[in-house]
Amino acid sequence: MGNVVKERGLVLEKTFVAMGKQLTQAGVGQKVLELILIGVVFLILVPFLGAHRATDFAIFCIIVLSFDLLYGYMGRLSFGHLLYVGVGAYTVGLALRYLTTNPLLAIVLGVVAACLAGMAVGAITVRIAGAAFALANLAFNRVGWFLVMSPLKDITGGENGLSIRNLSFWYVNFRNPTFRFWFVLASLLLVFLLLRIFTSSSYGVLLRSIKEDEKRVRFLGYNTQLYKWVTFVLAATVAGFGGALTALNYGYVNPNTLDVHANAGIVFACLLGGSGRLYGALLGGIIYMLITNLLPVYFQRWEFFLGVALLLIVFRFRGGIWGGLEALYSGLAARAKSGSSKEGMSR
Amino acid sequence: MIYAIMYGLTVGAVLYLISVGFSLTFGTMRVINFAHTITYTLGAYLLIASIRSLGVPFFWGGAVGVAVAALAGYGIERFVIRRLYGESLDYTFIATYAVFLIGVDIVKWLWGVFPKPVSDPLGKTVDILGFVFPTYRLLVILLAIVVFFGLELFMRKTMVGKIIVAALDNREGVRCLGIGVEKYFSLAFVLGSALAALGGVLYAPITAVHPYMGSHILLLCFAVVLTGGLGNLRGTFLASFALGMLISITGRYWPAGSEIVAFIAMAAVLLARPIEA
Amino acid sequence: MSLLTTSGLTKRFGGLVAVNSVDLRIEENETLGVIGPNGSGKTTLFNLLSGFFPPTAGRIFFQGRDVTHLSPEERVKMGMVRTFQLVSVFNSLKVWENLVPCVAWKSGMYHSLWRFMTTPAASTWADSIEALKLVGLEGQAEAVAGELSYGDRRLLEIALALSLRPKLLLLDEPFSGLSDVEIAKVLALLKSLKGKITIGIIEHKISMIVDFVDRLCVMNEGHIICEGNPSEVLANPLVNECYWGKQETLERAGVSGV
Amino acid sequence: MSRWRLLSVVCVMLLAVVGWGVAFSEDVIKVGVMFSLTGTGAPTGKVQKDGALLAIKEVNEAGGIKIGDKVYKVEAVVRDDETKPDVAVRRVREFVEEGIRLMVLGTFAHVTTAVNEQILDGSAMVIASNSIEEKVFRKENKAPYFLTSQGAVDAIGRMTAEYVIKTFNPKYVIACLPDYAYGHGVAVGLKQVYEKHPDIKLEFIWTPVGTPDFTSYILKIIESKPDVVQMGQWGTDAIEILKQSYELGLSKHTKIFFNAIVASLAAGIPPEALDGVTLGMWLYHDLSILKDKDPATYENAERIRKAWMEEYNDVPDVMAAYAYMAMKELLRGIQLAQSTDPAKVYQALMENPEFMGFKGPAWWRPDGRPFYKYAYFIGIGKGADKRADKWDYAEIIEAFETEALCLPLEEMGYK
Repeated sequence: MGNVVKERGLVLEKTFVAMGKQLTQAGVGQKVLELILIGVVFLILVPFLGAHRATDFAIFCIIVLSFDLLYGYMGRLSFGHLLYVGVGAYTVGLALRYLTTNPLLAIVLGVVAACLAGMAVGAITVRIAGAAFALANLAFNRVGWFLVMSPLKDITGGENGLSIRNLSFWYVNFRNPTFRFWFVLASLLLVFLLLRIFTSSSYGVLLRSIKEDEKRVRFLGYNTQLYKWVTFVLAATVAGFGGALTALNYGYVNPNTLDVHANAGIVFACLLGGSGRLYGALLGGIIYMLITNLLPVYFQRWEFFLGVALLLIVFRFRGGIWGGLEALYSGLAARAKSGSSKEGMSR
Repeated sequence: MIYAIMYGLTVGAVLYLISVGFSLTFGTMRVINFAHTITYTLGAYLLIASIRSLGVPFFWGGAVGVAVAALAGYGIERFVIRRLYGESLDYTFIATYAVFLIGVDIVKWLWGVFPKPVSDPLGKTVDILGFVFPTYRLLVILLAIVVFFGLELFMRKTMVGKIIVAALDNREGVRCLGIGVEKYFSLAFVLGSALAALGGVLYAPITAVHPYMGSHILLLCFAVVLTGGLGNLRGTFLASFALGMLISITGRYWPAGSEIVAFIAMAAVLLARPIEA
Repeated sequence: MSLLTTSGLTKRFGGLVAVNSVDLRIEENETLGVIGPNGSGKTTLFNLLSGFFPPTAGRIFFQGRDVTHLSPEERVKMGMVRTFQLVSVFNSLKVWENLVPCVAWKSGMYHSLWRFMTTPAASTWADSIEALKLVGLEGQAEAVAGELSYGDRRLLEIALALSLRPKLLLLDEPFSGLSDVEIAKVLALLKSLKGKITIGIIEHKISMIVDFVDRLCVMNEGHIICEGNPSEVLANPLVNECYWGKQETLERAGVSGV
Repeated sequence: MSRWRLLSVVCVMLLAVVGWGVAFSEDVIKVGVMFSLTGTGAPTGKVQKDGALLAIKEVNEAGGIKIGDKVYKVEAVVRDDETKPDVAVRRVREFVEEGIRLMVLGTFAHVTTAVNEQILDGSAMVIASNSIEEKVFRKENKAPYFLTSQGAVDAIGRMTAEYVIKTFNPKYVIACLPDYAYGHGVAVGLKQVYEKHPDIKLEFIWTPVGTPDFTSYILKIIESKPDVVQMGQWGTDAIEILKQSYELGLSKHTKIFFNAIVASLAAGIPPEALDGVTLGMWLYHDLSILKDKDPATYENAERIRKAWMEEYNDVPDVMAAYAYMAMKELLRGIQLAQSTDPAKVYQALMENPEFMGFKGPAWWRPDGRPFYKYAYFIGIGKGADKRADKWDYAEIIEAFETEALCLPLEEMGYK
C-alpha cells in the first residue's frame, strides 16, 4: 500500500517536473530571449554584410519561415509558394501607385490580398495529395505569373516591373536603408513569434501529425481538410507579408518575384537549415542567401555546387544544418551524461 | 487551320515522348523525376556532338544520343534514385532537382552556353491534298505513334512490361510478389530516360538547343502528365496530343495565352478529378 | 435500441464483393467479437463502419442516426472510434504529443480555432498523462513514439482511441503482431473496459477473445454466417466448417471448457 | 535547453563564414561589371563580360589611370545578375555599399530598366551596354548618371522601318515581335515611322517569350501574305523562329527582315536558315564595307577586332563590342574627371562628349545616349557554302546613316 502511494508520488513528481519544463519551454520569458537572440544575430550580420544585405536576408527568412510551416510542419511540398510573395509584392506596388501613399496601409493590403489568394487557391489544392499538390500549386503560380506578364501588363508593367516611388510617409521612410533594416527585422521577429506560438500549440502538434499520417488524424476526429486549408492560408499570408516587404525594400516589383523556378531556392533553404524547425528555416534562409550572394562572386559554377549540396543534404543530412547540430548536441550531451554517471560510479 | 492542327500534333508528339518516361517513372517508382529534363537536353547535345566529332549522319547521331543518355539515365537511377527508394516523395523530388542542376552545369561546361545549330536532316516537304508539310515533322509524329504502340505491345507481351503495368496499377502489390521489382523499375527508368533523349534528339532540329532547354519543357511536361493522370500511359498519350493541339490552336487566336492554356487545362482536370496519391 | 445497426451493408471492389449485405447490430455497452478467416471481409466491414470508404449499398445507423455518408471525423465526433490492424500512431512525435490532438479536442479547444492555434501544446500535458495512465505508459511520456516496442505502441493507440471518449470502440485485430506478454497486457486493459463502453473487436484467432466477448459474429466471404454468444457460435457446425476446415476441431482452437 | 547552446554555436559559425567575405583595399580603382552570366541571358552575358574586361586590360596595359600624380590600375569587380532584375538591384546596392559607384552592366532590357530606377538618387553612375526602351531616357525617368553605349530599342524599330520602306517599297508589312518590353519598344519605333506612310498596311503579331513552337505564328504570316515581315525575337526564340520559318518555307512567300541579330545568336542558327535573310544589326565585326569610305572608322574597328582575336580567339559579338565601348568610355570619364565620383565622371563625359567608337565617330547626348555616325548595319545571311569561317554569317551590304537613331532632345524632355 505504501509502495503504491510512493509510486504514485514519484509519478506525480515526475509529472510536475516535466510539466514545469514544458511550460517554461513555451514561456513568455524564453520567447522574448529567443527574439532578442535572433535580433542580435542579424545585428551581428550587419557589419559584415551591410544593412541592405541583412535586410534581404531577413525578408528571405520570412518567406522561408512561411514555407516551412507548410512544408516542414505540415509536410506539404508546394512548388507554387512564390505566387503569394508575388501577390503581396504587386498589391503593395499597385496600391502605392493608385490607391494610397501610406506604405503601412499598402502592406496591410498586400497581406490581405495574399491571404485571399491563398484562400482561393488553397480551397482547390489542399484536396490534392502528394506530388500532384506540388505541381497543381505550380500551375497556379504559373497562371499568376502569366497574368502579371500579359493580360495585366498595362498596370503591372509586364516584364519591366513596377517602380514604387511613394516610399515615405509620416515617420515611415522606406528610402532610408537603416529604417528598412529595422522595420524588416521587427517584421521578422513578429513573424517568428507568431509562428513560434502557432507551432508550439496543439495546432502545431496536429500539423506534425498530419505530416506523418493524415488519414489517421481524420480518425481522431479532425477535419484535416480544414486544417490544411488554414495552414495553407496562413503560409500564404505570411509569404504575402514577405512579398510586401520585398516590394518596399527594393522600391520595385517585377515578375521575378513569382517566377516558379525561384521556388526551388525556398525549398532548398528550408531543407538546408532543417525543415520542420523554425530555427532551421532561419538558419537555412541566412545560409542560402550567403551561398547565393557570395558564391557566384568567387565561383562561377554555383549551380553545380548547389546541386551537390542538395544531394548531400538528401543523402547525408536529412535534418539539415539545424537537425545536424541538434543531433551533435544531443550526442555530446549523452556522452557527457554517461561520462558523468561513470564518474559517479567510480567515486 | 489544318496546319495548326498539324503542328499541334508535332508539339504533342514531342511532349508525349518526353512525358511518357516521366509518367512511367512516377507510376512505378513514385518518383517525380526532375532529372528527366537533363536526359532530354543530353540527347540533343550528344546528337550534335556525335554529328560534329564523329561525322556520322543525323540518325546515327540520334541513336548515339539516345544510347548515351539512356546510360546516363541508368547512372542516375543507380546512384540517386535507388538510394532513395521507398522514401518520401519530397526527397526524390529534390535529389533529382539537384541532378538537374548538376547536369545543366556539366552541359555548360562541356559545350558552353551558346545555343547550338542543328539542321533539319530531311529538309524535304510532302504535299498532301494541297497542303505542304515538312517531312521531318511527319516523321516525328509517326515516331511518337510508333513509340506509343511499341510501348503498348511491350507492356502487354513481355514479362518486364507486365510487371511494370502491374506496378503502375498497384505498386505495393507487386512488391509483395517477392520478385526483384527494383530491377524492373530501373529498366522502366532507363526506358523513360531513353524516350526523353529521343524527344530531345527529334526536337533539336525544330527548336533551339541550349543548356536550359529542358527546364522550359519541364513545366509543360508536368501539365501533360497531370492532365493525363500520373502513371497512366494512355492518358499521357492523349493528354500530350490534346495539350499540343490546345497550345497550337490557342497560339493562333490568342498568342499570349498559348502556353498558359496547358496549365489552365491541368488545373481544371485536377479540380474535376483530384489525385489522392 | 441498439447503439449501431447496419442494413444490407455491401461493398464491392470491382468484381469482388468484400462485404455482402450485412445486417449487424451492436448493443449499448456490449462487447462484440467479429471473427472469420482471412479475406472474409472483417476489416472491410470495420472500414465501412468507421467511414474509411463509402459502402456500395446499404445503410449504417448510429444511435438511431443515419451515418452512412458521414465523414470519418464526424463519426469520431459522434463517438465511433477505431484502431488499425497495423499499429497506427505518430512515430515521429513524442508519446504525450500523440495524445495532444485528442485531448485538445476534449478540453473544448476544438471549438475555437484561435484558442486551438495559440494555446501551448504543453497545456494539455496533464490530460495527456491522464490518458496515458489508463494504459500504463505515463512513464514513457517523453519518449519518441517510434522508439516504443510494438506492444507499447498498440497500447498508445488504444490510449489515443480512449482519450476520444468513444461510445463505440472498434478494434481491428488488436493482438496481431504482439508477444504473449504484450497480449496479456492489452487483454487486461480491454477487460477493464468491458461493460463501460461498447467495444467491437475483430480477431482472427477465436481463442484470444472467446472468453471475453459477450457475443460473436462469424464472417465468411462477406456474409455474417452466424452470430450469438460464444459457446453457441463455436458449437455451430457451419462455423467449424468454414473456419477451420472439416478436419479441424475446437481443441485445435485451444478453446477449453466450452 | 539545447536551443541555447545551439544558437550560440550557430552565431560563431556564421561569423566565421561571413568574415571570409570581407574585402580589402589597394591602389586600384574598382569598377563594377555585371552581366547575366547564368540564366537565359548567359550566352550574351559571357561575351559582354569579356568585352568589358578587354577594355580594362587595354587601359591597364597603357599605364592605367593617372589621377593627379598617382597612377591607378583598374580592377573589375564582376557580378552575375542571373538575368533577374531583383538580383541586379541587389548587386547594384552591394556595389554602392562596397564603395563601387561606377559600373558597366546590362544584358536584358528589363534588368537595366530596374537598375535605372535604383540609381535615381544619384548613388551610382551606370553605363549600360544594352538597349532599353526609349522612355527610360526621358528626362523625368532617367537617373542622373545613367548612360548606355548602345541606345534605345525604339530606335531599332525606326531604323529598320526606314530601311525596309526605302529598300523594299512594301504595301503590306507584318511585324512579328516578342510580347515583352523589348518587342514593345521596337513596336513603338516601327509605328513612329509607318505612321508617316499611311499607304503601307502594318500589322503586329505578338509571340510569347519562350514558346516551344512558333509554327502557328509563322503560318499566320504565310496565310496573310505580306510583302515583308519584320521579325524581332531575341535569345533562343530568335533561333527557333528563324529555323522554323526556314522549315515552313516562309521566304518563298515573303521577304524576311530580321531586326537585330548578334553573333552569339547567329551561331545557334543552322546556316541554311539564315541564307538570304536580310539582317539588321547594331554592328558587325567585319566593317570592310567602310574601308574606302571611312578609313578611320575601319581602322579603329579592325584594331579592336584584332585585339579581340588575340585575347579570346573569337570575333567581337555586337553586345560584347558595346560592353567594350561602355567600359572604355567609363574609364575615359574617370581620367577626364580625375575622380571616381559619379557626378564628376558623368559631368566630364558630357563636357567632352566626342569619342571614337567601334562603329565610328560618336558623341554623348544629354539624355545619356551616344549618337553614332553609322546607326545600323544591314547584312544578308550567308548559307554554309558561302562562309569563309565560322563567324562569317552575313555579308554587309550597307552601313546605314540615319537621324532616326535618337529622337530629338526636345521630344525627350530636354531643354
